[in-house]
Amino acid sequence: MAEQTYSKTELMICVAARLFEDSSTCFIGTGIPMLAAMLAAKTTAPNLVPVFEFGGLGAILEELPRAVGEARTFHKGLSASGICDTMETAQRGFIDYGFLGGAQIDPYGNLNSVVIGEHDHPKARLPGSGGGNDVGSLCWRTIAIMQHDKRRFVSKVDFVTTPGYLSGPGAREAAGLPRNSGPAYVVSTLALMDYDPGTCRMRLKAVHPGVSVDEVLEATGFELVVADDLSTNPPPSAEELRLLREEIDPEKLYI
Amino acid sequence: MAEQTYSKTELMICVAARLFEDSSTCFIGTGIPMLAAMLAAKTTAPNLVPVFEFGGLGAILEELPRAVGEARTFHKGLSASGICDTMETAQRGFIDYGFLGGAQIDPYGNLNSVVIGEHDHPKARLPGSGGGNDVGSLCWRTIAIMQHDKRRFVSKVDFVTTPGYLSGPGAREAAGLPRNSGPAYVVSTLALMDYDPGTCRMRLKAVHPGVSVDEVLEATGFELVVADDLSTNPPPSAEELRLLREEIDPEKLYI
Amino acid sequence: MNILESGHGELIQPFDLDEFREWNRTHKSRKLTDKLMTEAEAVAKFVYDGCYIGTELYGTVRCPMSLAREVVRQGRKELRVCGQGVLELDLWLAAGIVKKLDITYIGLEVYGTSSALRRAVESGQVETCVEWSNGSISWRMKAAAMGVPFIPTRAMLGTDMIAHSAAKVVEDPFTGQKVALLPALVLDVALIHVHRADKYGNCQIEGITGFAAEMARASKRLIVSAEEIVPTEEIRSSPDRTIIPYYLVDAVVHAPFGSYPGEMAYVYGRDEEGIREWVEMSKTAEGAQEYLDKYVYGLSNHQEYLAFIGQERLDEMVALREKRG
Amino acid sequence: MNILESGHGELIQPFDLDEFREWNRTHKSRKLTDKLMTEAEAVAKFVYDGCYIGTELYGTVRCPMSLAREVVRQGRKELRVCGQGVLELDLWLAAGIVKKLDITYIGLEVYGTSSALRRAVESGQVETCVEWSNGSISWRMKAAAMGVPFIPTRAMLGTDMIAHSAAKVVEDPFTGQKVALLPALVLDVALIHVHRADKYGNCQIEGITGFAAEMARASKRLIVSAEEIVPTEEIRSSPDRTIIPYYLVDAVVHAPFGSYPGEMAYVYGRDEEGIREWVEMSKTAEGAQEYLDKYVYGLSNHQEYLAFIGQERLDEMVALREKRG
Repeated sequence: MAEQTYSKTELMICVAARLFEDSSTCFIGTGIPMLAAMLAAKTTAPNLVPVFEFGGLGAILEELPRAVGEARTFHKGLSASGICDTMETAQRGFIDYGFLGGAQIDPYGNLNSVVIGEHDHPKARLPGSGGGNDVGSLCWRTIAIMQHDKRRFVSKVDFVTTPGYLSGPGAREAAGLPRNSGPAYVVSTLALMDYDPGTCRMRLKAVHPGVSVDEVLEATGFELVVADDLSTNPPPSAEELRLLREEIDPEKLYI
Repeated sequence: MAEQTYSKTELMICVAARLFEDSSTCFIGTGIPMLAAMLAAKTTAPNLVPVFEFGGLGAILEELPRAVGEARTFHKGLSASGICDTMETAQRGFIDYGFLGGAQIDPYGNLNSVVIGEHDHPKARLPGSGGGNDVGSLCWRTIAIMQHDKRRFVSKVDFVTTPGYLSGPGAREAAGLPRNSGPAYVVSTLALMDYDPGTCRMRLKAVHPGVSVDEVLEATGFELVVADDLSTNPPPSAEELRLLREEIDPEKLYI
Repeated sequence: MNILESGHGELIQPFDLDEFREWNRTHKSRKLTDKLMTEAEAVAKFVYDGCYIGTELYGTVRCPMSLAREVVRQGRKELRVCGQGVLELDLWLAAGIVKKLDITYIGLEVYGTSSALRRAVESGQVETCVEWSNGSISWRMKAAAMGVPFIPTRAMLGTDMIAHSAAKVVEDPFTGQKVALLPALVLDVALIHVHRADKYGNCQIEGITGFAAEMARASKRLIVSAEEIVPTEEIRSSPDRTIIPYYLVDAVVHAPFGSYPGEMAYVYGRDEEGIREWVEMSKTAEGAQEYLDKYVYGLSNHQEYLAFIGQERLDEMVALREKRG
Repeated sequence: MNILESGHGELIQPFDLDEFREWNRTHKSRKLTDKLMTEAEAVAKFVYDGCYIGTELYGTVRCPMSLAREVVRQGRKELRVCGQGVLELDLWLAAGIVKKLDITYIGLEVYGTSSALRRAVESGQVETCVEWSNGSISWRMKAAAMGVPFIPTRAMLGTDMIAHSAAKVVEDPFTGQKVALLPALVLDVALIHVHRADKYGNCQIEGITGFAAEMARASKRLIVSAEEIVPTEEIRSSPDRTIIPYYLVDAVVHAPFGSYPGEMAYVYGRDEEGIREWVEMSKTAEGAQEYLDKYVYGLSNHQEYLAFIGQERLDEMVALREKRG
């Protein structure tokens, strides 16, 4: 089989898609998580239950949703309710995974999407938490999707918008956040990271094809532990690419 | 016009029906309040908005409901939701009147529907608050419907289930109950009572036809103030009786 | 936020939010699996002696009577029970299977007070009655449904209700306003009757929803009985009608006339005669026992019960129903 | 119940439950009265300078765009605004009419961050940003909708969100669990777009309900715009579809394509090209002004706006709609 070319975005989508656990409930946000969820549903997670924050649950993702509340988020869905019901479902422990983004992430997986600089006199005003804080607080596990560079992977975020492990082991529980919840993975443009269960610090788990460990460490603004069983993420398969290009995003909105 | 005979129940229903304010929202409980509401809607309060605690609002009362949650409580209604929405609507100040009952009432309009005797070793276990406490706490004004005798009109109820004016002026507000809310009337088998605005004590406002003031005072287990403008309740009109007997309760379930 | 008063009523069913979350993570599958079973199977599997159980809406309106009878039939005992009831909790009280009550209202509505309740409480057979209003018990479920430990309310205040409940009165830290805090209520088992469900447990209800949404979300185990089992496509064509999504549901029981002798909005009216029979017979312990023998112990399941009632009488109830529009 | 932490964010809209009750008693008629009026009449009557205002759902989904444009057109200013937004709050920010924000998310979703927000906040034109999550702001409205002063949540905890909000962290007096308390939010004015309403204001929504139920119940004035005005008989034939009952509503505006260029489930899809036009033009203050001149100031009402867009393009959006079933 001839080697195929693919974009960084396509690779990120594939790496993220493979993290979906079948028969799990997942909060899906706009953009890459939507593409990843659709790809997962068509490959390894046919019983995935997508959840969208404004009320859609169990939709059949035939067409790519473009916004978190639009009609495709409850297309042939099992339930179409409202944001309170959805967030409370998460608060009761019914949502297994949530996807998150942000402008900055720190070693404990805390995310910033509020401001760069001082809150009251910001260098840059960012969009705000949106559902991010809720998802990071209330889902069992979260997966962050990030551009990988030193301005984004920082030792301390300017504003903790969405809780990761906060200051480390036990900190979430001490703050009142749900027991045994917290970040699971980071999918970046360079690699896949998880968290060291002992220290709750981010750990390099698998580099993308053609990316060296040094490149990743170099692009990270804090000391990144490297997992003993470090591996390389398999490139997108021909079938994954076909699904992405022909069925999931034929209009090339994202890829 | 020849004088008509009527039952005590028919008279109570008519006296209660005349208290309905047009274009007001009213919590309606099972029994006499339902008959009174239907009579009011057909006479002096055509724009009455009946509210039933388990979710029916704005029903057209064509047939007498027999229970607070049954289909007639939302027959051609404007809204059919649930008990939380209804009680919260009251909590927000949207329900003007509520009808109440109980085994005992005291001079401040506090009602008991939990126990006779000690709570943990009762002489008689009564049904419990039901929606009574909520209605008495959250509606603007309440109207109690009572059998009139000394065992029921008592100086101190065995158990305060539903708040009237509690211990007197200012007591509701001090307890945290909504400002300017409280009991308005008592319709009994003998008379119509209201409350003295200065003392919040029950006051004899109008006796039923053929009932003397002494009879009422004799049947009341506490000192009942007599209003300066004491009057006599008009007997049921021929039209009221016709409506009750032919249109409202033709099966004679209650009358 | 000062605590001004604490009810001394027993918190019959203590709660732990993280434990509830763990339960929902490990015991409630997100997979669409066929949960169809009979009343007997569902009760055998999920209702156990001593469990904390509740029913919705109440005993003459959209009430899970076929399930309530099966609980009696299988001899479950020492139940801890919440809520209001007309026929269903009255049956349980008469059968002597209730140990503790978070009570709001148990009575026969227009037909008066409940003799079964009086006998059970006054004899001490029911050990504890903790007092709540209809609103309060619903809000307690709503708190659990929201995944929070309590909900404030302005009801209950100033009365003896607070003292004989497990509520607390506090000062609102934002305004200083006094409010009552109602502790979240997580049921071990809930029984809810609906108009239609698919085999996975996605449920729709016509008309008022009572407290079905809240109770379904506040329970560790949920047995749903439905007038009608529909294909999932019907659910998917109107997802905005789903009151109870499948992942909350543990068992789906097909129970036509499941609320009889109570009513089901738009499907059948209630049987006054059938209700009056209980009202009369339950006045004495002996009469109640006779009723139970006749309608519960003497019939082995809901199908036999319906056959015993007879199609003609059921048809009459259908004729009595409220019609849409 | 100890207060462990208090946010120092401004409580932009302080609340008083008894005052809200009095308002609902005296300003909200229980009578069925005809409330039909135009966008211009509704905004002139109920939206005032400095008022605390919010919109639902958000700016590309079931959003009251015709009302949002009219607020700009009438030159309302110094608005205090809550919530998330894509097009509608972005327009307001670009028009310079927002003074304070209870912000959750303002951005362009897939099209990136909001330049209008950046300019308005970084220049100091928006004086205050108080931070909330989408869940938190909805729960704040839910608290008001319930008529209680606060609602607990397990979100917000442990982050900088608490400090920059007006929430408080307390110990739950029942279990000792730490929770955040969110203060009730009562809006002066809410704008909600629905699928259909009768002239009295009884409203139905198809598909997800976002936070329409909560916001409608948490507002002193409520302007509803509807794709379709239906006879009350239609409401009365399905009372279980009423999301917003009439007594909450102050004005009913008939606004077909009221959410355009956003979408309306089952009615029309969204106009990517129309949205991209704003995305591009709003990158600079001048471009944003040009957009406002073209689509808001230059057109005198929603009818002119629709004529300007053209029936052909609107028909395309109808063709794009999600279909039921």
